[in-house]
Amino acid sequence: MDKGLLAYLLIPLLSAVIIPFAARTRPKMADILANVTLLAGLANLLWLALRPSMIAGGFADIPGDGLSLLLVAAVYLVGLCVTFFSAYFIEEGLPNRPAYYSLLLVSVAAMTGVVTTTDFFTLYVFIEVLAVTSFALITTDDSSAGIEGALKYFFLTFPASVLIIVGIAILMMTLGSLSYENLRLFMASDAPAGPVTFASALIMLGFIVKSGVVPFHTWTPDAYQGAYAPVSAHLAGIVTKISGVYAIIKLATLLRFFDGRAQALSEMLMFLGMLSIAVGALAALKQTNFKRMLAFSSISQIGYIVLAAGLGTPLAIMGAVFHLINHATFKTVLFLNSASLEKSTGTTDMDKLGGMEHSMPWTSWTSIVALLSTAGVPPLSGFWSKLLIILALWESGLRVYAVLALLFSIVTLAYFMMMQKKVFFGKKTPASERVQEVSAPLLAPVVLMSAIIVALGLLFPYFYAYVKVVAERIIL
Amino acid sequence: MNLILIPIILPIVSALALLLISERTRYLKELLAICASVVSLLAAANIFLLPAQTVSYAWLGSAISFTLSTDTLSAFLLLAAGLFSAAISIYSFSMPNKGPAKWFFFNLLMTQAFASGAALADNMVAMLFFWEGLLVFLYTFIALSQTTYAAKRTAMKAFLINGATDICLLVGITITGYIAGTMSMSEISHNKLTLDYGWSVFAYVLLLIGAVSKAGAFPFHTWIPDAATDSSASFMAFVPAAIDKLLGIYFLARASIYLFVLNGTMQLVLMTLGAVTILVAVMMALVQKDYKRLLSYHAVSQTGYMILGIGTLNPIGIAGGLFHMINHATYKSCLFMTSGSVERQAGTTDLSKLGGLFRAMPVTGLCFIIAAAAISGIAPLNGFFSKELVYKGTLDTGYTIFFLAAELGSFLTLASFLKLGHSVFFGVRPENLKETKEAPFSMLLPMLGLAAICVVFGFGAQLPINWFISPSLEALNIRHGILTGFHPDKLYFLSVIVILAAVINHLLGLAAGGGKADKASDHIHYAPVLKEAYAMAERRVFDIYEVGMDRVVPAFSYALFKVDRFFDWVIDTAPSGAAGFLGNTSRRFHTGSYPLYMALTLAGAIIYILLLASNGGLK
Amino acid sequence: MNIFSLDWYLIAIIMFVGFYCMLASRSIVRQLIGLEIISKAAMLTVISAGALSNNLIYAQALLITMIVIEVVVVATGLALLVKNFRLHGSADIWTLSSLKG
Amino acid sequence: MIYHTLLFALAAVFALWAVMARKLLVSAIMLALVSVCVSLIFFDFGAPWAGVFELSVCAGLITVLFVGAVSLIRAEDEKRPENRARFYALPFAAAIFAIAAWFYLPAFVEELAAGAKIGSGGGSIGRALWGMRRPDLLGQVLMLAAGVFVIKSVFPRRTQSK
Repeated sequence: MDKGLLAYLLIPLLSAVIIPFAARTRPKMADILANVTLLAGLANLLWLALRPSMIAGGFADIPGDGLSLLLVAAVYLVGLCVTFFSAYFIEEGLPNRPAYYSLLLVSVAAMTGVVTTTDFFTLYVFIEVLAVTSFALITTDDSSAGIEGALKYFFLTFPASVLIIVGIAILMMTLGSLSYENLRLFMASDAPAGPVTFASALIMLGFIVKSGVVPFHTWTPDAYQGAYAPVSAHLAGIVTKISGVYAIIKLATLLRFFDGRAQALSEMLMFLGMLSIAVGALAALKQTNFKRMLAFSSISQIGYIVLAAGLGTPLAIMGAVFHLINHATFKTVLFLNSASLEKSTGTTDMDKLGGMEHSMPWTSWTSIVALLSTAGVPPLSGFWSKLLIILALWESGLRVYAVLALLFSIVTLAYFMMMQKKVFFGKKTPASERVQEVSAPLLAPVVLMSAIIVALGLLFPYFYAYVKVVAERIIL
Repeated sequence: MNLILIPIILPIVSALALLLISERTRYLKELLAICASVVSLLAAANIFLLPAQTVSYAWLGSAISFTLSTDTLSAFLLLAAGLFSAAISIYSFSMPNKGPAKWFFFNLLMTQAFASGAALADNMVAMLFFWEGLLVFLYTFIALSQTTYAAKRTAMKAFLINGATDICLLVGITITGYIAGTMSMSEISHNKLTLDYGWSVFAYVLLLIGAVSKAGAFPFHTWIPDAATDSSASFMAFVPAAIDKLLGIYFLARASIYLFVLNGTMQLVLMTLGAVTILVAVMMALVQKDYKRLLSYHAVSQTGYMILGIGTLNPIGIAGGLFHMINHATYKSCLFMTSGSVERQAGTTDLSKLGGLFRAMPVTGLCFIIAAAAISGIAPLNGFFSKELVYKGTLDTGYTIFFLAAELGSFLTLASFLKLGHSVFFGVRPENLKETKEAPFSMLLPMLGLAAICVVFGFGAQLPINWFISPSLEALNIRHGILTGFHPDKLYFLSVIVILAAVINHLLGLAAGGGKADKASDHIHYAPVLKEAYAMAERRVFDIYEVGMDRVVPAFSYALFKVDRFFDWVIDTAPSGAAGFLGNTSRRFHTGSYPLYMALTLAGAIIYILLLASNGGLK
Repeated sequence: MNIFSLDWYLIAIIMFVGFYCMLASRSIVRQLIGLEIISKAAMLTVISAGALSNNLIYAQALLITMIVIEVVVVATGLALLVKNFRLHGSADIWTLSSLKG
Repeated sequence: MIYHTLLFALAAVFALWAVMARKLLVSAIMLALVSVCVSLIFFDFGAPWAGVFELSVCAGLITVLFVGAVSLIRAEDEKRPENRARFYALPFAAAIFAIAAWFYLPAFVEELAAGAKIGSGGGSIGRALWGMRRPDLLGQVLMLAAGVFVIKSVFPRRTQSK
């Protein structure tokens, strides 16, 4: 475990423990504490990563492998957006309000643990913590859909934990240790890697199930659609990415796919990634519910990351990491906006919405920025990550995958265009007739995130320097 | 900035500035346009007086350079374009029926700029650039001159006809450049191309099509009469009467004399084209019942003389062609201006509703008489001298038949102008025109100016020939003898005979038409054979554009539509159908049923494990 | 067949039973029982692997953590069950199919 | 050897029983018996700490939780009994799986075991937990905190109860 980043785990935990006591008399204290904790953490992280000497030095002194730092920043950013949004979104009478913030903070702490750990079993432990918090968070508002989503999420992903444990058992037996470093050294050596690869494949399968790759995706749309509105942003934006996709990328680099030592696993992963892209995009085409469509789009976008991770070349890993970050930004914007829409209009059914551009301009335009970024329209950030991934595929000679990835990128654009036409443009429907824009605090997180999307796209050359350092460090 | 660039850049800048001026300001747009055109006229005069110079900018590497060169022919063209632009912009100051002033002057200045560019360009690609620019502004000029549907339709007709021929020009220029190895016209002229083999003949024919189509010769003329009724007199006076003729004949001369060495066959083709244009158009002109439409057919007909002159390929004929080009621009522009004045003052251009306006509009009438006399080739106005040169050149080639055709054309021209003048300015004034007044000064001034040029170029024919035509021939590398002077030979007497015949014909027509001047041509119109021919012409049987639009295009477009549907199906319906099908399948699959999801998850996991255990497994 | 592979063979059967339970049962309680059964089987793989590689102490350390996790997971699962029972009045997971499409 | 395998077989039988039992209460008790078998297996392997934890926590605490939950929903559950046919099919399915696995699985597992890396095996459980698995302890703390908050979130103290 990276000692330097341990504080980012401990402080939210401490805060989470304090909140129920602090909020006993004044419920508002819960909001304030949670927000302050995350904001302080984020400020600290930004200083760590973006102080001038660090930039001038080409990010040579970042602690650890850099990926941890980047993802901790992403976790804190999304966490902050969600808590800030929740502070103004949450109903006054919600009885489990302090527990809600505590759970959010525990989940942030768990995610920090996930991305800073250097051991498979610890990774498993934190991922279980994360999963447990997610179930409770999904059902925050006691809705019928929420409990359904939570139960499906619970039962469809827990068998994956068992697979991970079996994989860990075999790994312990054949490698003698569970640390990343040992696996990396083992894969770099010439020893026969069969049992270790099989163990890794089982662990990988567990994470594939937990990240919602087709055909293990079935819980994803239900959980996202049923979840309490800000929680779905938290879940789609960061939780499932950290609990599944991060580990896939990590394993892909540790197994040195670019060496061809785990060829079968690499090919399997790429196939599943492509399948995800295709099924997610095609399923999203015919959705009528805003959140469910976003969920399928999320499956499709995860497919890109998994595809790149399966390829495993430095360029592809760079693309995957960058797409992970981008996905966190744009999916957070979209799900938070869906929450705003739900709050204003009372529905997320796209057939009942229309012409929101006039009544809710900020919500609409931030959504459109995020949508375009998702579809990979230049110069937004999503374009660059998809470009990196497709370039990496093309360079490795996987022309068919590259072309298909490009093609489904167009399908992504198509269903988002349809959705935009239905929801934001076009004629006003009765449901959206007397709708007001939501208040400024609810807009602040999405505007911030949209600004980040645009900034990452426009300032890509600077960001590229950082991601390149990260990719080199985690690969070599 | 180089002086050469002023006639190109200044109008463009002014035109763009015009767009920024509010629609509500009065006179500001007009004054800006007049200033811009007058200044560029002065710049053009200055350029003309200076020795030839060249401005060159590298463009697309060294192969295609943006070269402007002011040899005397180009400078002469530039001067003429500036002159007509200035005249028309002054004329249009108080001309009502010209569309929105902003867009009218925008188009006028843009046309002037691009015409100047085309005249100056030495590189054929640069010339093509300007040439195609003119095409765009031709469309907007017509389309914006009136708000009617007919204006749009005619604009499209003009655009399509000129667009098609411009594509021919494009291909021709490409082939010419490829054969010659250079795109520079002056370099090609040092080593002229011959028509010895197929590709060069093909290239020349394409260039010829481009040039004569711009000049508005048969059979590419059909948009001009339509434009006469569907757009403004200012436009007619500027583009089809002046700019198009100048550029078309200019490039015809360049192509036929400067770039290629023509053979006898091609000479015959050119002269036939000229003669046919003269006769067909003038026959049509004779029977027209509308002031502007009648003039527009003459604009076509006169092109025939120029093509005939160039086609003679001897110095006298070429000089005649070029001289006729500038003369025609002068008097035809003037005539269209008179038609605009009459339209403004009397409210109509229908000949049967006009009459006796000379008393009410003496200056306009005077200008009309001068210009009409000039176009009819009555000595000693300018038209007479240029026609004389063309006749002489034609006779020198030995093909007397073309000379006779030209004379016949001259006869019919005069006949139709007798009819026109008689029915507009003389005869009985209708009751509703009693109050008609003279046109305003801003309209009279350019008319008078052009009429004065007609007179000056006639009485002092030595002047333009020495100043403009002779240097132009030198620019085309033609050695020539004396071109000018009044030839008291049999040609002169022939022209007198033609005049007399025309007058007699007019009197006959009047007698047959019951004294109505506008029916003075009916005896020809309804003559036994001609009657059917005219009827067919009125049904537009001879208009290849209309025939094409009616017969060929629908069938072709239907076929294209089918092809398009197919591609549409391939790229649109089929994928969206497939995507919709897959999306619906996915919707049906995601039933929300837990056991199904569980089974899928477990089956996926089992297949994954089995595949990896058996395939990559433990090796 | 040595003792180790026999152990794993039986573990696989236990795991199969657990997965079958999760696939076939409508009751959320039985789903949880199936989950428990497969995680017991997973624990057995850990201890068995530890014993084989003479790493029992390490395996025990893992197992203790796993048991703690298991308790919390089961508690969460039962909490969800109770909540679902309150909202829907049944503990049948097969009837939960309002989220679809 | 026989005892060892017997315990495994017993665990399998109890697991089968737990799944097939008609009453949920019996299922819960059978699950507890599976846990007992597993803890006995731990003892047999020489892992007393894990055995004690398993016996106390899984066989004890979890069973209590299950019994509590079952008693809450029993009345409703007995109104709508499940289709038993699926459960009667389980022994046959398990037998088919057992026979199929008999041919492939042991060979595969032996191949896996051949790649095993034999460790040193010394040390105490305390040192192993504190020395090697310290981050896991942090994870346990986090897990327990999460568990507490989950329960608090799902069963909030209703201030103004309906």
